[in-house]
Amino acid sequence: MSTISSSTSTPTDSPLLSVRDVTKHFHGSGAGVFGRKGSPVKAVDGVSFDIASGETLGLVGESGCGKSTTGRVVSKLLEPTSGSIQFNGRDIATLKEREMRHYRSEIQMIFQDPYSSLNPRHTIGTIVGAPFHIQKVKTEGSIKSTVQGIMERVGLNPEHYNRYPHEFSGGQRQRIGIARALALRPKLIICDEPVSALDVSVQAQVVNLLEDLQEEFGLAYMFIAHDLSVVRHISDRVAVMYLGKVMELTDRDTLYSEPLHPYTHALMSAVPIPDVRKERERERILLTGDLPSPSNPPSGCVFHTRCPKFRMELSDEQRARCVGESPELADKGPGHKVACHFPSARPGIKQLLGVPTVRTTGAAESPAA
Amino acid sequence: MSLSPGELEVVAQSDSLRVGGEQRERSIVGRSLWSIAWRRLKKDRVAVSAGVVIIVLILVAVFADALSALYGQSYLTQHNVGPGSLLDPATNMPLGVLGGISPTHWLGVTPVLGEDILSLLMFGARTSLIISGLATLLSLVLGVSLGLIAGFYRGWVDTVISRVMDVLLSFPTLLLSISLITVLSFISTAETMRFALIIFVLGFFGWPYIGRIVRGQVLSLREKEFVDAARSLGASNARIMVREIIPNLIGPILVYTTLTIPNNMLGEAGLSFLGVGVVPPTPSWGQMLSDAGNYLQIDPMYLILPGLAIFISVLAFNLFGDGLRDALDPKSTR
Amino acid sequence: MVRFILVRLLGAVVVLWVVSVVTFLIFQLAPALSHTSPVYYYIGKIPFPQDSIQFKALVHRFGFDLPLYAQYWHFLSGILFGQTITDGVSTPIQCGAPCFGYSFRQNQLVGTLLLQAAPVSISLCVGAAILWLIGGVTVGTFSALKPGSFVDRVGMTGSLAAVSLPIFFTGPLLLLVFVYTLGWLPDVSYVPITQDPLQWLRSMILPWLSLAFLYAALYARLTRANMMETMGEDYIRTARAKGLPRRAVVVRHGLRAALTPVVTIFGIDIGMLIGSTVITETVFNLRGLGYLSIQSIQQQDLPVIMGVTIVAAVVLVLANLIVDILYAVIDPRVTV
Amino acid sequence: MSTPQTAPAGAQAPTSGPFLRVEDLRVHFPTDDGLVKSVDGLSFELERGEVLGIVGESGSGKSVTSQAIMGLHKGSRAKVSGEIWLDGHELVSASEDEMRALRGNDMAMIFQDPLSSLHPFYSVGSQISEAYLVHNKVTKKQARAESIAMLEKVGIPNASSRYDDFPHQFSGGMRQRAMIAMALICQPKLLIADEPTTALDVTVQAQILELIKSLHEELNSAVILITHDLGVVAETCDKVLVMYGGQCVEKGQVEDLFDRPEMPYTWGLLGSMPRMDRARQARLTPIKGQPPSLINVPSGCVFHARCPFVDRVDGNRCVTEHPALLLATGGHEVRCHIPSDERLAILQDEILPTL
Amino acid sequence: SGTGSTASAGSQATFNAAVNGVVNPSTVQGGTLNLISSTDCDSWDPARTYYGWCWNMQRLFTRSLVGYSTVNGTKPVLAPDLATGLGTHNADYTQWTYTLKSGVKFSTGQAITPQDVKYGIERLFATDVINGGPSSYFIQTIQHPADYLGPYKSGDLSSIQTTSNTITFNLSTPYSDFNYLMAMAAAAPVPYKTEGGPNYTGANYGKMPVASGPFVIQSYVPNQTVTFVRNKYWSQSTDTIHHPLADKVVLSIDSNTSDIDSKLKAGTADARADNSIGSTLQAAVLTQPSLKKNADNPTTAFTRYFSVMPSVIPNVYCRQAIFYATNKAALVQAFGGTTAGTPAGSMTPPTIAGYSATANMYSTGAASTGDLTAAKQALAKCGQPNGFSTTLAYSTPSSTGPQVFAAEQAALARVGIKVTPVTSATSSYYTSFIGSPANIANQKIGIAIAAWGADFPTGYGFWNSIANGADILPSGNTNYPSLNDPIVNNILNEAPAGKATPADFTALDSQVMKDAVYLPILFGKSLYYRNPRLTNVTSDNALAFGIYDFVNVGTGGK
Ligand SMILES: Nc1ncnc2c1ncn2[C@@H]1O[C@H](COP(=O)(O)OP(=O)(O)OP(=O)(O)O)[C@@H](O)[C@H]1O
Ligand SMILES: Nc1ncnc2c1ncn2[C@@H]1O[C@H](COP(=O)(O)OP(=O)(O)OP(=O)(O)O)[C@@H](O)[C@H]1O
Ligand SMILES: [Mg+2]
Ligand SMILES: [Mg+2]
Repeated sequence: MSTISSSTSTPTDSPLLSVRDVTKHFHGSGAGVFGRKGSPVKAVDGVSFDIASGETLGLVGESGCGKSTTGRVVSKLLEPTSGSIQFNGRDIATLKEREMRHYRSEIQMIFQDPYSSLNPRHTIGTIVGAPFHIQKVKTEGSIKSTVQGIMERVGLNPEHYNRYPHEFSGGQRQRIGIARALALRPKLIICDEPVSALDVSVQAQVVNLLEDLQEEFGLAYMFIAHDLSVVRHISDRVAVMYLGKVMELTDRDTLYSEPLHPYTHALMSAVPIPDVRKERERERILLTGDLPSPSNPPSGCVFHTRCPKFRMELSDEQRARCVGESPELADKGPGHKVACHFPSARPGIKQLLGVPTVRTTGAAESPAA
Repeated sequence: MSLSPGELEVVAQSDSLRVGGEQRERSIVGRSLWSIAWRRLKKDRVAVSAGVVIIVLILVAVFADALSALYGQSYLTQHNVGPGSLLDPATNMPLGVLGGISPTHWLGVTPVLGEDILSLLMFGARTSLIISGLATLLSLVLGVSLGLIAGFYRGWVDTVISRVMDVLLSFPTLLLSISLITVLSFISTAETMRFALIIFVLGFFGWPYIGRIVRGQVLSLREKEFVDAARSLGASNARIMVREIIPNLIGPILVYTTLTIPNNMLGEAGLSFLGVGVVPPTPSWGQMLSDAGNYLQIDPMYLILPGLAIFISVLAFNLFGDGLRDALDPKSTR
Repeated sequence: MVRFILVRLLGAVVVLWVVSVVTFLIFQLAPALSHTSPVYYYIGKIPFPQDSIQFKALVHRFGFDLPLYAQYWHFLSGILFGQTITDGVSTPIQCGAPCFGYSFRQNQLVGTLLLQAAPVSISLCVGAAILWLIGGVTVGTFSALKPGSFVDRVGMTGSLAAVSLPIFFTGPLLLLVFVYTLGWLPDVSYVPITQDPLQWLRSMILPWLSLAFLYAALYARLTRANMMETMGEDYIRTARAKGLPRRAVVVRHGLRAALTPVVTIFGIDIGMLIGSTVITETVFNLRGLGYLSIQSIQQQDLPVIMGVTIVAAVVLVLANLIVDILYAVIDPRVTV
Repeated sequence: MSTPQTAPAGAQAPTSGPFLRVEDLRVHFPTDDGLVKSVDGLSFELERGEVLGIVGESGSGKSVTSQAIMGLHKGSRAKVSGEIWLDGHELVSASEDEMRALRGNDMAMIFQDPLSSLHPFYSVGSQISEAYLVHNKVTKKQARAESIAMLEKVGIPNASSRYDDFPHQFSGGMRQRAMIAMALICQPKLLIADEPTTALDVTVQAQILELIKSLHEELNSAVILITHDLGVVAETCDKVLVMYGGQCVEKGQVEDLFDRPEMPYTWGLLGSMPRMDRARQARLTPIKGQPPSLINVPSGCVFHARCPFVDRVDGNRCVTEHPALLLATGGHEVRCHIPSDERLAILQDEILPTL
Repeated sequence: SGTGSTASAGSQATFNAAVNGVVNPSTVQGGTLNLISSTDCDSWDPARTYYGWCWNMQRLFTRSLVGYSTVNGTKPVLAPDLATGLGTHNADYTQWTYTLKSGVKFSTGQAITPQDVKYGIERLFATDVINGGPSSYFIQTIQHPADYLGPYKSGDLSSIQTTSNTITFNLSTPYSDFNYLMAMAAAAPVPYKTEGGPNYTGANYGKMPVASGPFVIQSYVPNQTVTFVRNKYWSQSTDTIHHPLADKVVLSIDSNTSDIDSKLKAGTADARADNSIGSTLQAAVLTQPSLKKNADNPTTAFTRYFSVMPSVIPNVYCRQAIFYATNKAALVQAFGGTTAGTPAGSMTPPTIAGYSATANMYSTGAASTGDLTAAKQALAKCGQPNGFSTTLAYSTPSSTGPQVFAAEQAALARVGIKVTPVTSATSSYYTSFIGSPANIANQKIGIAIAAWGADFPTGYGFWNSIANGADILPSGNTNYPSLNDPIVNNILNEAPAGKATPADFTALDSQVMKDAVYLPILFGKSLYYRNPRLTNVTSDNALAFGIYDFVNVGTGGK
């Protein structure tokens, strides 16, 4: 029934999106004429990654590490302070106005908050139809029928065309947001924590929908989340961010079976697992202290102040390196990039993750951890 | 007497139905926020009565000529000399009880001139509404547009506009208003000019209040993700302001309007009371009160009637605005 | 903090400067628009043709033969450094900074007129402010604690009614009832507190009441709204969960937070009020700053108008400044 | 009022009956649109030293329950009925004054959003001291010392210098630690934590959960931990109570419930979560439909509209008949019409393989 | 001798008893007279005072060469005061000589010399310092160098010659009414050069003027109180005009008229010094005989009129139409009713030569409500049979202005003349609003409310300022309609030379009326209230609209 034909994106050798060394610094709003200019907030500090057509890149990290900012820079909501972004082989900084408009329609966003991302004063029809109006795109048939087609595709009742967002549940609203992002049939959708605000049961509906749409339209996703489980579920490759930098970037299976960065270890070990026995037996790496301020990041490796390895395992010379020298995001295995001077696998983690399915059908059958 | 910005903040959150509350709201499917507000408003008997009073007031103001013709008295007719005089020839005060209330002059007549008070009050309503309405409109236009621009563009534009608002807010406005009106009446003292001046003064010194509210609202609205959504679709700033932000300001603007009109009514009456407002023959309630002060002890009805007219109209607007705010406020409990 | 105060002070100076320029210009407009010399605004009727030596002598005496900026500077420098007022005959009057000049209509230093008027306005405003703060906050708090209750309904309907009652209606009404009909109070004429405190009280009670009535209503509503919002805050729940007595929850946690904006608005209101009690002072025939201002505006007594306007602006700007500093002191989240 | 703390960990309270017993608790809110039955007939028991996890989706009545225990609905329009026995005191009928004496002292609470739950105008330390001062006759100085000790215990570095900091000067994790310090300063016998970690990052969440666990062991208090994360329950709790639509649909010991969940809703919850510790599922299995209205509570089983197994019950009973909370295998209780053995069969054959 | 008043007959307190007679004649000395007024005087410097009631107050403490021995009734009588007789003049009235009494002293104890009198008048020329007051009469009359700016800047004025006891004025123009100028307070002596001491000279003299009359200002708080006590250097033996009885006179200023009313009623104030009583007391007085007997309603030598501007309404018939259509009865009401005045048929008030009770060129009907037929005829002649539109100016704030406007608007509407209001602040109304012919033309002011009272009660005194085409000023003009009629000018130019007869003023009056620029409304009346305890009360019609002549009022010793 869908009026949307399948995607026409042409696979090329070059990745769909290529982000190189992008930084984004925010300068405090200052206190007027006499305001002291504080040091800038380095929200994103030299981030590079690629996204291929039809691929999902997961972006995880703690709150404030710059995930959203990265997404916004890519979607052109923010201008990068430096670095280059190439889309389909073209540097988007050089795009002309018309090309820019086209770019806008090729990259879309889905937002975290299903409440604030929909204008409460607009009907669903207006919201989902807005892309056509803004981009002045002609549709086969009326905009209304096209919009209703999209609504149906994302599992909304097309009869709800004239309803207002507040009449919908969080999950439904997120579908509306997805429908809007889908309208112009983009090649890449940046999902900024699209399921974080939803209950688990609803979260699963939305995750499934996103997967279905990817398959149907050959979409690429940049999937921002802080829930490692969800990221694992949906992503092909995953980037772990900390304080504006990518710490580790590799394909999903490698990351979740053999993470190399101590920060990734800490993150993974902190995720509670709905399995009583595993929970009680697993090793937990607790980070100490707070996240440093991104306006005044630590020298050298930005993680060293909280790094358990730095604290407990490294020698003084090694530590000096962590403090003095910022590690490159370099290949430490095939397609496994890590920004750490002393990366290593960690048995406890490995044993927790990536091991084949364990059936917990009964206590007795559960293998000893 | 200005509206405190805090009073309006409540309205601002009208859309942020919280996650928990949403579960409950969902059972009421099929109503827009406006229809919910409307339904609540309809249930609010006080607000409805106030609304009725306002409508009556507006009708009276609009049809003052017809009504006073129907009633058979014109405020332009004086009953102060000759056989038809309704005044005590010695004291110039209305004959009869309660300021000369009679079947032909339902609310009596004024001292000295013997003009019909009811008809004066009806035309006074027109004066009051025209001035307060247009002054409010002026504040709205200035306040909304400048507040919107300041909040939306931020940066130096915001700094400039905010400073201007600060400066205006630390002006001794009443003094300057009086001075301005006094001085500018040299240009022309035509009635329309007077009206324009009063409207200008009330409206111009009033816009920073709405400007601040709107700016605050816009500052938070522009951070809402739906604005990002529009922007990521390539919407222009103008489109974002007009299509995305303004519709969300309607609630506070509406409430502000209903609460500013009575303020401006009081403002007009106050200026007229001080003798720098509307001048005769244009009737004004404030002017009547000022005149009545001279006969306070002899003819208190002359004070009480226009006083009540102001009181009832202002109260009606205040009650209605209050009801409207409650109706638009999802957190209000009634 | 010091930096903040300095920056704000600088801002205040700018505001005051703008006010002085605007006022000055407004009254340059008057003669310009009426095609007359500003001299008329200093002394009134002049029965001499404008080309007579009598007229020119006058123009010269008041400096109206100087360019506009020089006249403004004369005015400004008077405020900044003081000036000497002389008719060239009698002992010159030394008018120290801030000197607002001399009223030739009233034959007095503007400063003297202001000083005479200020106590009246201050008596009026401070007295009324105390009444309305106590009344408004009490009513508002009780209303907020039991929303929808009888107290709340009466309080809120009453206050809405009160804000709808202009002083130029309530004032005469109070006079009519308490002075002319019941005779409980003397007909108002201000008596300085230093002269006879009781009489001062009796003379001020009606103005206080009518002013306080209006503002108390606003404050009751403001307090109620803030209090309701505060009482719904999570930290109030925390306070209750700690087992704090209700009084402590309401006063220490609720009111403390709810009153912060009230206090700041209070400061600004008083600041605003002192220069704008025109109507109250007119109704009750108090010769305060408001009365002085309307009187001088009607007489177009330029020096006095400038003086009153600037004093009103100074008070307002200072009030704003104090409020901002106070805010930073009260609310630790505000850093200055 | 408070009984001296003599009972060893895990022992029965000296009084007859459990330490906390909630019996048929109902909390109803009259509103414009009708009566919101936020909690409807909830019962459970808890001993000292135990941690009870309450899970359920948003709006299922978790917070309302915890507030009912704290007596925080007193003075509002909420209609609370049923019984809550805490250490021999009945709380539903207790007066606000009686409750006040218990709050903070015998039972304490930690809230989800620590920033908004702390008063912005008072220093963190003074807010903790305040909690101590209401229940203990000590000088301010002693209270301060006590508070600093408590702050240190919850892992605030430089506690004595941070005592005078204001909440906004603390990071999220530190605020939550401060909240915990405030809750625990009077050594309450019951601690209720309402989503204490939802607003926090995983790494911080891990720290906080660790802290709650260790302190609860130290104080031997009973803990109610409200969360919607089953992982947190598995990690922290001894008992679980699954809430749905204001009712308890399943409760029991944590191992038992995770090993053999029997209620279709619980299945749904587990099935819809992607899990990091298992092989990646191709697809998640969401619970279809929407949470129920608490005003027009569905007839019969509250979950029937979303339950994929309604057809396993004869005669439409799921829609017409409200199931009772019955004892199931392994000692936990389940509210479901599907016969117990059939439930186990479904679990084995259809549910576990998909998890 | 210190006895007898100059009044013809003493009488008991009845309504209007003080208008033509003396109420409660008495010679009992002592007591304090409590006066009250709503405003302070424009200045207490005799040279600068111009309010009528303040001239009346000046009578308390200043004397000039000439004064009024009778002030009540319609015929005030001039009499020598400091001088031994009225001035002697040459044939063409250009030189006037006065001889000073001996033994007259200032309140400082210094003797008053012709030098002091001369100095007082020289000060009037220092218009930049001594502004306000009636100085223009003196400047226009007394010979002086073109650049003479008073004693401070230009020193001695040689046209005034003094000897040890005489003073001679050389005028630049004949001036038969010179005695009246000398009877103004502005002509009072001021101590030569020293004035009131170093702090009270020049512009500041008014803060503590030196007294030559029976009282002296003891203390003065501007806008609050003025306290007068007896001048111990004044002696009754040198004075036939003032017969003071009270020891002390206190004038309190209270801007609240209802407060004034209640104080008068309660007797805490003896009389209002500046104006009619307020409407509250007025209503009580007029309805309660017990109060009414203590009230007076004298005519004030004040004509209220509309200035109908030929510059805006050039056609005389159109102006006449306004004259005919005006409803004077209603206007009288608007001004406050029958106690506020009687309809005026012509401009000249009863106290001035040329007055005729029957003069009424434009018939206004028996009830003074207007002659609409005549008005329509005039309109037809004017070529506007259906009326026209014009404006009416009045000042704000004013309690009567709006009402007068309303009344006139209603009256003119009867013949189709539409009137809209133009207003201005009181302070600029007479100086730059209707006092500026340019502004009148600019703002198209067709009609303006105004009032006029003579500064001294002669035909010339009444007319010259408002009708002489030679004295039209661009600002501060008092000839509002800019009347410039050769016939009128001629009579006014002849008059100072003593050539004008009462008949000439009758002719003048009718000529002005013919020009249809001055539309008389009413001859003003005021309503005053006296405390029954007051003795020797009589109206001062010479200087102050019938306000009581306070200098001679006694309080029965209390
Ligand atoms: N407009 C802005 N101005 C100043 N600083 C900003 C701005 N936007 C973001 N930041 C700062 O940049 C850093 C990264 O922010 P970002 O929103 O990208 O984090 P995030 O990883 O998405 O966090 P979260 O998980 O909380 O959404 C934060 O420290 C944030 O405070
Ligand atoms: N004061 C109230 N008035 C009316 N309804 C209320 C009130 N408080 C809570 N509710 C309703 O009661 C239901 C249960 O709310 P509760 O806060 O206990 O949910 P919760 O399980 O804690 O959800 P969450 O996970 O979102 O915190 C919700 O539907 C909520 O809307
Ligand atoms: Mg983010
Ligand atoms: Mg909750």
